[in-house]
Amino acid sequence: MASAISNTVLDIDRIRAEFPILHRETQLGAPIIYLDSAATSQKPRQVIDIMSRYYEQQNANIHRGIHRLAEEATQSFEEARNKIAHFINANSSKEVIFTRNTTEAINLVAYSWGRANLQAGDMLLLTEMEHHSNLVPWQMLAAEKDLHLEFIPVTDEGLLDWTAFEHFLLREPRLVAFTHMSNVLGTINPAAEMVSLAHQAGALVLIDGAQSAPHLKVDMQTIGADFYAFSAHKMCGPTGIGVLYGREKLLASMPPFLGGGDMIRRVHLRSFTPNELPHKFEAGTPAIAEAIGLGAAVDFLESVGLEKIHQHEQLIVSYALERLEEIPGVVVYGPRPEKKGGVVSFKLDGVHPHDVAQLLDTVGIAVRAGHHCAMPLHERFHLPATTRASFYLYTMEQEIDRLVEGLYKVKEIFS
Amino acid sequence: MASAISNTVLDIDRIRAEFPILHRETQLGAPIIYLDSAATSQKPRQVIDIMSRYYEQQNANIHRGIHRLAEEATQSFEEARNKIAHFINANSSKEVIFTRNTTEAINLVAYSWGRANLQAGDMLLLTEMEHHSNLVPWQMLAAEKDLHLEFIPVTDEGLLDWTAFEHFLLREPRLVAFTHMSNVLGTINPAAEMVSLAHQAGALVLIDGAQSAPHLKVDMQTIGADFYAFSAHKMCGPTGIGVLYGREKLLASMPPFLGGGDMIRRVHLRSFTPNELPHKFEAGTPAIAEAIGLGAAVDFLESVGLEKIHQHEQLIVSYALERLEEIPGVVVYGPRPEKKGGVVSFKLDGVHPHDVAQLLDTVGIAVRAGHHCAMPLHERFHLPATTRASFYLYTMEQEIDRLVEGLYKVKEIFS
Amino acid sequence: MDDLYREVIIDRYKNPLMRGTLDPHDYSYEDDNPLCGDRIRIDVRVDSENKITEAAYNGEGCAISQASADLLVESIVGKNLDEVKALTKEDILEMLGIELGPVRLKCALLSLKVLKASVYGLENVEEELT
Amino acid sequence: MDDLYREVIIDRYKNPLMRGTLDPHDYSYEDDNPLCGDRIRIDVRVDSENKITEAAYNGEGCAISQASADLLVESIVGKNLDEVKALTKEDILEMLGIELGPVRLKCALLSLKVLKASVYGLENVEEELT
Ligand SMILES: Cc1ncc(COP(=O)(O)O)c(C=O)c1O
Ligand SMILES: Cc1ncc(COP(=O)(O)O)c(C=O)c1O
Repeated sequence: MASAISNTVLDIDRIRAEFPILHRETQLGAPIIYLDSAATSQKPRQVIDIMSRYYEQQNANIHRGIHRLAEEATQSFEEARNKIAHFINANSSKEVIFTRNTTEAINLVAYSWGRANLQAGDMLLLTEMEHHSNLVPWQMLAAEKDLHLEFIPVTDEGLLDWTAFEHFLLREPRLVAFTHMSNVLGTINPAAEMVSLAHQAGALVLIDGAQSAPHLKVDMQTIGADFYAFSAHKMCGPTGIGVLYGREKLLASMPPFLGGGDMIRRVHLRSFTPNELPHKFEAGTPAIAEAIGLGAAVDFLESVGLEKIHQHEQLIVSYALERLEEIPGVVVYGPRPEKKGGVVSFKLDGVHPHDVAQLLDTVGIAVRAGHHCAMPLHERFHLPATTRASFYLYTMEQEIDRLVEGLYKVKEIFS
Repeated sequence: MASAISNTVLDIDRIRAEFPILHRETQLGAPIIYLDSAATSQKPRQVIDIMSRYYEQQNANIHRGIHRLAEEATQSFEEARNKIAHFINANSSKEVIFTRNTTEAINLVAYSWGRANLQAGDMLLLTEMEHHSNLVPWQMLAAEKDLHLEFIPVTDEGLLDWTAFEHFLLREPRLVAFTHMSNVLGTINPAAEMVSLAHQAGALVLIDGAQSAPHLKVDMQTIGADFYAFSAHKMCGPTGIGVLYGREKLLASMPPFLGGGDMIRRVHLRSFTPNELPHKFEAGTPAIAEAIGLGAAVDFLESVGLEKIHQHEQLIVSYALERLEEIPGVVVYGPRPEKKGGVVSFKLDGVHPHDVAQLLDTVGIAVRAGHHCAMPLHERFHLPATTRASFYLYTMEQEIDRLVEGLYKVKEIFS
Repeated sequence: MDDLYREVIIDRYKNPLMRGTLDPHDYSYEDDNPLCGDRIRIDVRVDSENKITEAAYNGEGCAISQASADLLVESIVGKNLDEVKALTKEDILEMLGIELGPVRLKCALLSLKVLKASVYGLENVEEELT
Repeated sequence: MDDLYREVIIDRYKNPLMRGTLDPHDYSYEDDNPLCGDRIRIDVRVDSENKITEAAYNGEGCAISQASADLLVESIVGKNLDEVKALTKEDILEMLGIELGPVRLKCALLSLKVLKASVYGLENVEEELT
């Protein structure tokens, strides 16, 4: 069934067999063509099942329990943390803090590190291609603390303006925060290089890894970031859980963020002593089943291989660019395939992206239309919105073909 | 199989049939006796299944999506919110904010309302029976803002000291924050009366409903609280999701807490406009599957009936008190059954609670031992720790009998 | 594929009947839907009995937002303001002749929201149209 | 039920051999496990070659924390400090003769943590014993 490109790197049928939703017949009598993985990925059977099994066999609250279920649950939960530490090559599982999602992870840094360490006049360096999750927390902090925000511009090609970056570094930002991969342009930023320059300039670095951790091998030792944030739901894992990686010393030096059970060592009526890492930053009952689900997702991704997933997506995105650009009136944003991941945002002349998405939906193709939580980037390109097709390890070239056919039909209807 | 008391109000076998974990054979060849529901409840089949089904058939990111999956997912998610609004009799589903758990809900209020509205010297009134989750956020805020914390004492019987409460109200606290039901003593505080007095004194009221929402019919119109917080995992729902109820006008007047996607209406590089309620307080991709799971939990609880659940637990807790108090050397803490829910904390002379819990575990009985995240309350009673047995709609009197037998054996071993 | 975007929507989008501005006007309001960048302005003239004598819209955005504005504005000429207040979501959907999911509903209803905000204030429309 | 709390644990808990304090002492440290309120203090005397000549513990808490302290303190008399540094979690578990879950492990290891903290500083023990 699957054809040449799709099978070059991965055994695509075998992979797709793991994802129940890809086989669900829609009202149209055929399975959905899901090209919206940058918003959230689909989930393989083993991730779904491990969470059901947890609730059916192990469910208990963790950490403080002595009975068997509590011990099993605690062990499964902490094993999941270890898997994630290993997945990103952290030095220790203490560097892996569970949050709800990327957004909360970034807010944690802004509230805890930011409020304790920044002063009026300090500069934070962001980029024009950030997701709102890596903008708004800093805007809120800047308003509170009277900080300067600066933004590395994005070139017409969809890359960061390197000269401007170096120029801003001369002004000694306290923090450089940028996305590893743009969720609109697909641009993969040279993270390790940027970290190294930023560190030379005396800044800490936070990387928004929401789009990279699912698709690339990310190695904390090679990249060298101080903080790295990502979400389970975009990497074959469940909703409700994300990760903040932070360097141990740095995390240890930071004040707590949320207060409550588990994050304390000792509590009196008027004072408390915080717990050790990672618990210091995990207040209240955590997302236990979800952590275990994320552990299974990481196992799944590693069993396929992140390098292979990336290679597969490179083939798919090259093919997609080639096919889309042959459609008259289509303009694709973002860099050439070598510099990007599996995300293609485009406009179709004379048709609003929402109309494109809706018409594609009527033929069973799921793409996203809008600003993709990156309004400033759309302003930069003078676009109210774009249509975005995004890919993952289960995307096949036939799906791209169907997308292209669909776009021809949309053109016809609006012609 | 089930006997007299257990079947007085509920069809206990039918209820237990819904909970897969209660039928799992342990290494001991018999199902576990789970007396740790105050830590987290077990989950009925329909809650587990609806989440699997979501991932297998509907999974998509919500709110911004035009394609079918995204619309279905959005609808399921918002329907869950409506169910919860109905469950607590809120005026509108805008008053239902999804958080990770009770702890995050309380922190949200401390960070957003607290930081915007409180000033040095302001007084917050808490109680000595609070869970750490309703202490530490206020301690952190008090340290930041230089606030006074005062605490309503707990009587020897385990009730709030009403004279002291009225006395403290004369000092015009800005906020009164208390637990609806103690997770250690089981005490059910007269919430509506306390709210009414606090309001008369000009204070806002936050209620920690972690132990009450699962076990009592809680009605926002009758109780009248300004904020009410609870966790799904204690009420037959999944981990990773909780609820902050807040009065609409109050929530609307509060600044955002976490910044990011979904909580905005508009974002520029240096500024943003917050979204409407409830989205203003839900930054980033929410716990979608978990919200749907909580919706199913609420359906389940309502199908059984909260009044019946409460009646059942009253019978079980009365029976448990009667049986435990007949054991020489056992001292039970907390008020008489009429004033408490299904929680019994006790000490057994000469045996540390951890030893009690561990020995009970060897005969398949799961209880909790420790300070139950209420260290100040344990200090109040001069106890390093207690052993706690806690009940829910699936608890049977035979399980209490087994607990009592177990305690006799523990005594024998330590005699 | 064509069912949804029935002739009328595409047709109104490409060849609107009511596009324009009225200057002077008795009522005017403009709003947008930041999610997709749809923007609609509606100008209205009324006579002494509050009957709408002329109306026009201007803006940009998706076919649904623009077609619904064109249809709505056409439909109100000759009505009085009380009748405008009584217009509902269902009236718009009926004119469009299609069913819509929650996101597109906002596109379809933007023009009604703008119209109501212009004639009786924004505070009164948020509730029902979002 | 009895397997786990083998004779030795209950016995040591009820009839400790090494309970007491040493005054003066060469090393002493006290710590607790806030989770359960276990508290252990260990006093140690050494000779000129850093060999432990006398040791005693004091404290309160669960049977496992107290029995493991009693067993540990007994075992170190006659050892030198380097041997103490080499003691591991496994040594304690072997003395107790039982397997333990993560929560109880903290009870069992509290005495080893206290001992190591007393003889070579707290910073060096956190890592392996928590
Ligand atoms: C009274 C009370 N408040 C707050 C909490 C905290 O709940 P969570 O851990 O779900 O945030 C609990 C349960 O642990 C509780 O019993
Ligand atoms: C680049 C980027 N950053 C942050 C986020 C936010 O992730 P979440 O919504 O899971 O917090 C996303 C996805 O929406 C993203 O693509």
